[in-house]
Amino acid sequence: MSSAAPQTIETPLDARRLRGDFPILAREVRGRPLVYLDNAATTQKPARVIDALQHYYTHSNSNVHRGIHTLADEATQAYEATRDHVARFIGGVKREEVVFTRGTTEALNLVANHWMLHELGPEDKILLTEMEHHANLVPWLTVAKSTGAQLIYLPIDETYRLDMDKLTGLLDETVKIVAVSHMSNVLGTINPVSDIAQRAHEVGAQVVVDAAQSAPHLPLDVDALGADLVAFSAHKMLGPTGVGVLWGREELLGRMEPCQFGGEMIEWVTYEKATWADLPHKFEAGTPNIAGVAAFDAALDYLEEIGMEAIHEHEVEMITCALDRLRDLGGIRIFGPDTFEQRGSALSFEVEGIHPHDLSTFLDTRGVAVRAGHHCAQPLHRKMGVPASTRASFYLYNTTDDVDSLCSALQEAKEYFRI
Amino acid sequence: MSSAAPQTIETPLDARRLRGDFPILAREVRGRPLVYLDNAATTQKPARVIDALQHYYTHSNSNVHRGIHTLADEATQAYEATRDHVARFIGGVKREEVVFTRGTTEALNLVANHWMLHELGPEDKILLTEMEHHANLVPWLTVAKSTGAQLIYLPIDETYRLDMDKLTGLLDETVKIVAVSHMSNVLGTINPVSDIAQRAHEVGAQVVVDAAQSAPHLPLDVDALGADLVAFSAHKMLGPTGVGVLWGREELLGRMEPCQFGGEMIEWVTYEKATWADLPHKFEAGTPNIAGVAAFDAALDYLEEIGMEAIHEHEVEMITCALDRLRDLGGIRIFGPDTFEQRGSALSFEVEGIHPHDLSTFLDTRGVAVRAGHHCAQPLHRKMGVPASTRASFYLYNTTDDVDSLCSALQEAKEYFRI
Amino acid sequence: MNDQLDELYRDIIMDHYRTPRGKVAVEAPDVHNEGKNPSCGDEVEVNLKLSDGVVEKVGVECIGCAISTASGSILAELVEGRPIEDVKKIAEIVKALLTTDVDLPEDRDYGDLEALKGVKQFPVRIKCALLAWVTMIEGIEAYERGEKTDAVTTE
Amino acid sequence: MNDQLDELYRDIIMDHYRTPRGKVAVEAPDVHNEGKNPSCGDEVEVNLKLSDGVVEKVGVECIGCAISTASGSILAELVEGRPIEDVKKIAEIVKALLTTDVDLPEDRDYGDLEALKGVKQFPVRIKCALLAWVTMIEGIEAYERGEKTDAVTTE
Ligand SMILES: Cc1ncc(COP(=O)(O)O)c(C=O)c1O
Ligand SMILES: Cc1ncc(COP(=O)(O)O)c(C=O)c1O
Repeated sequence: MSSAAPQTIETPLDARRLRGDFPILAREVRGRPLVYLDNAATTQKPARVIDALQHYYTHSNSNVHRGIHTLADEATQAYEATRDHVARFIGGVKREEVVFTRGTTEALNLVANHWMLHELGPEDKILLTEMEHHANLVPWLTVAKSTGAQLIYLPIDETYRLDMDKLTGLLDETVKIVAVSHMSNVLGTINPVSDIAQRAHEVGAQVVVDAAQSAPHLPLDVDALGADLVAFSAHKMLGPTGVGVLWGREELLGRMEPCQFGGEMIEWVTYEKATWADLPHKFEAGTPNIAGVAAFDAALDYLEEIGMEAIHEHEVEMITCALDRLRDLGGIRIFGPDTFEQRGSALSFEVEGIHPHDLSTFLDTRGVAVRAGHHCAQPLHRKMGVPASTRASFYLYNTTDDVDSLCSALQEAKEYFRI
Repeated sequence: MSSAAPQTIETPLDARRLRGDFPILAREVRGRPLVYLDNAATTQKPARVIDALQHYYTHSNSNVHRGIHTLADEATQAYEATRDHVARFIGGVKREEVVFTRGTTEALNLVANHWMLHELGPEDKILLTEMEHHANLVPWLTVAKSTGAQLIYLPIDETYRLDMDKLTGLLDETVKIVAVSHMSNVLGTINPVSDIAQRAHEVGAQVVVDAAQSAPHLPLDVDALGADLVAFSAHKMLGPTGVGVLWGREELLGRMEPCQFGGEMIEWVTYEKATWADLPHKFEAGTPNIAGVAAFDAALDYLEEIGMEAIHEHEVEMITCALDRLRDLGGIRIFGPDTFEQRGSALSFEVEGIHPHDLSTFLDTRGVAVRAGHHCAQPLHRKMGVPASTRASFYLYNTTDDVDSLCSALQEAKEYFRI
Repeated sequence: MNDQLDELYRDIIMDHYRTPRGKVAVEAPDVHNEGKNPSCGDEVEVNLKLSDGVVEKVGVECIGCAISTASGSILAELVEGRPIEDVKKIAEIVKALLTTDVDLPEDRDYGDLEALKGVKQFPVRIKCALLAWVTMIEGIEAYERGEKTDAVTTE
Repeated sequence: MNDQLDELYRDIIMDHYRTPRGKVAVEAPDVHNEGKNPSCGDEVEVNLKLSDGVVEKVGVECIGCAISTASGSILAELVEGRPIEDVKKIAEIVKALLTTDVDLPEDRDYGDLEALKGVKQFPVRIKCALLAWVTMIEGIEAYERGEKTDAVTTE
């Protein structure tokens, strides 16, 4: 049951060897070996993470915080150890600033619904970008609707990057919140968040960063980034489903109202009133996803052993190769920067004449798992001029063989649909 | 890795045999075999549930709903199959009425914060009972504060049951919500919810039932109960942490505002506005705890094979035995009904002269895991006249041997502390 | 693997996809409805002109994949000229064909409907094949209740 | 197992628990603070009367377990008559004793503090032993800032 002892892996990472750590990669799909290229949606889990779940349930399962017995203590230690680990992983922040949520979506909603709802008015503006995921868009639409605040958007240019020249015209003292994704889940664009944050702070705005796509793929130092609040999901970085993180500066989290009420998050309750516990517990009402949080620790270990720099370098290699090969194929339109600079490994494209659904179904029969649709970014797709696109997204266990499989399946698809 | 084929188990259930299905029960604590009596906090998991998690991550892990490829389909099927299963388990309701949450706390908060907040005013009343868990109390305190609605409490009598005679005086047309726990996590009392619901409906109130302690221990038919909204947690019924259920009548859920905004829950989004998806998706924004929900299916299977009637009968046997033995010990005050009628297996008590923390630490050195504290029911404890109590709570894998271990450890404690 | 694919993308389907029937404007339609598949972005608009309980004219406008477009096109071909009660029965038959194990009844000719059978091998695509039909049915029901229609979704 | 238990519940601890010192009212205290341990219901009230920077009188009122009560009682005994700066140092030493591997320094007599060492074997009980000390320290800090105190929690 126990996984192999941690190995130190040399940079550049050896994806072929790492694959062995991921049991699911050995499976077949419709009679073909699985080629998993849907990593921006969710990633696969190394045996170590799966074992950690099993270990938790076979050794320490108990409710946290409230118990004096040994199991309760072990469960609490496991849960809180991950909080310490996350605090280190994102650049060495205070453990009290790390709040566990279900995922990025819950974290961003917490920020929007339970903080900005109380601090914004009709004279205020919220600045987003045109490439936001619904999770960093719809909560703000709702906040804008109930507070009367105005939403404004930093546009993207024809290279699928933020048009930074436009920032000056948009940023002034009326902007209270700048909410921006660190890396686009559709375009792969890595945004210059620290620039944006600096300029936002100059006008007194707070900076909320959707790091769902960057935390898994880039070294993340929330302080260096200049962020005030950051959200990401464990399941997109080798961890279990149902676990996410909201990091926020202590002072800001302190001002936010709790979003749920129940056990753990209260200090004192009578039949007439209640007072809230300290950070981070005031945001963690009820029994959390204890096993998931405990196992997330193993995912962070794994990422750290490989090194986030090495992971990013590997992905740059993948994306460079994929961009070249797709260009060679012809008849393919790429949505996103067409070079590897400031670019992650989410790669959306259109094969002229084949609808993304039909393409995705075809690729599936070749064992190749990609995503087809709007990837929870409908407005961006309207801007791109298509209702849907196909997205391949790579991670540390993908190899250039996977790029080959993708490209030859695309070639076959073109022939099959007689394009 | 795979668990044994399901066996049909005769009533009464054979707890000694079932223990073999729960790997953690084989462990030792401080050199003694674990005697796990903290089931009201969370329950242990059968190998089958742990295997289901592992199976999910080694075979079908993918994001749900949005994908066309085989893995995405398998993950979606697994996730949605549990929804169907829950719908059957609680009496055969519509699958659209089953919403997955993180747990009871999130489910009850959803009801209080996202529904009643918009429907209550200063002339309205919310009726709770004096025995509510913080999860079914603090959200209502908050709603009362922001709407001006008044909280009123159905008291408990000296037998630790609801004083039903008082109900008539409290219920009138100004009461809009009756929120009541089906079974108390402190007293073990099973409340006459269907009576209450009938009378609540007569005055036009809606009935919210906290079934966190009943769903694991009693047959549950939400319709027969007369409930309008029901909440419970998977982790208290052999399932994984981080999964809960809100069931609600379609008409009511339809009226509730979504509580989080992001992927999955939207129908259509532009940069200016969004429309919500249909039930149940409008309440399930973002990537859910897919693995947890998928594995919850295995827990429901297990419970159904044993039979909820058989589980309740077994617990009646346990509690009858425990009540007898504790009485014989002497010097013990029991908080809760002292007979097995309309009573579940959560058993709180005080050993005169020993503080619950000290007692719990002592029991832990004997391998006996109980809970000490206020069990997230501070106001109830004030009513009981103690700041804290000790709670033993039984489940299907506990035997009379466990009752023996508890009682002899209590006897030892009395000697150790020279009471 | 191409066997299952070929079942899905039969020549008939690809023909309907490339030259969809019913791509016409219907003036002052009696039944009008729009449907969306939010998770993938498919959209369809169905318009029916009735006369004495019979579908006189059909307009189907699809933005979507081969399957949803072909299914809408087959709908247009099959529905025109039929009594509305009959149209509802056919829609039921399409649902059954796509979501259960039953085959098409042999009572009469169902045009190219048979060609949609291959979708069953690809469960995630069933909603594509259903979109136009569900949209039409909800439009008819709203018409019968005398209501305007909301947008429909298949998910 | 009784070895570890005996280390926790030494006779000294049980004696402090049964007859806690400092259970006195302090009139017009300079330092006043209340602490709670929300997860288990422990409560403590600490009052200090100062005179020329020296603790003249100590009042400690505990509702809690043997460990938190004994710890409060040891505090009362140890703190009375000491300069406030000294009291702060002792509180730091108690924290270190309970949460790290260091022992009591040998520079002087720490009364019954030594008896709290056994708590380390039972990590979940450390917050019980700390409650009175944290409450006192936050009370002193508030006093020094010239503020009224909020309730304190150990968790
Ligand atoms: C009666 C009752 N209600 C609500 C809850 C809260 O459940 P959860 O912590 O799983 O959200 C519990 C368990 O702690 C409970 O016993
Ligand atoms: C950029 C971005 N933001 C937010 C999310 C939402 O994350 P989750 O579904 O884990 O809440 C995602 C993933 O779907 C994403 O890619």
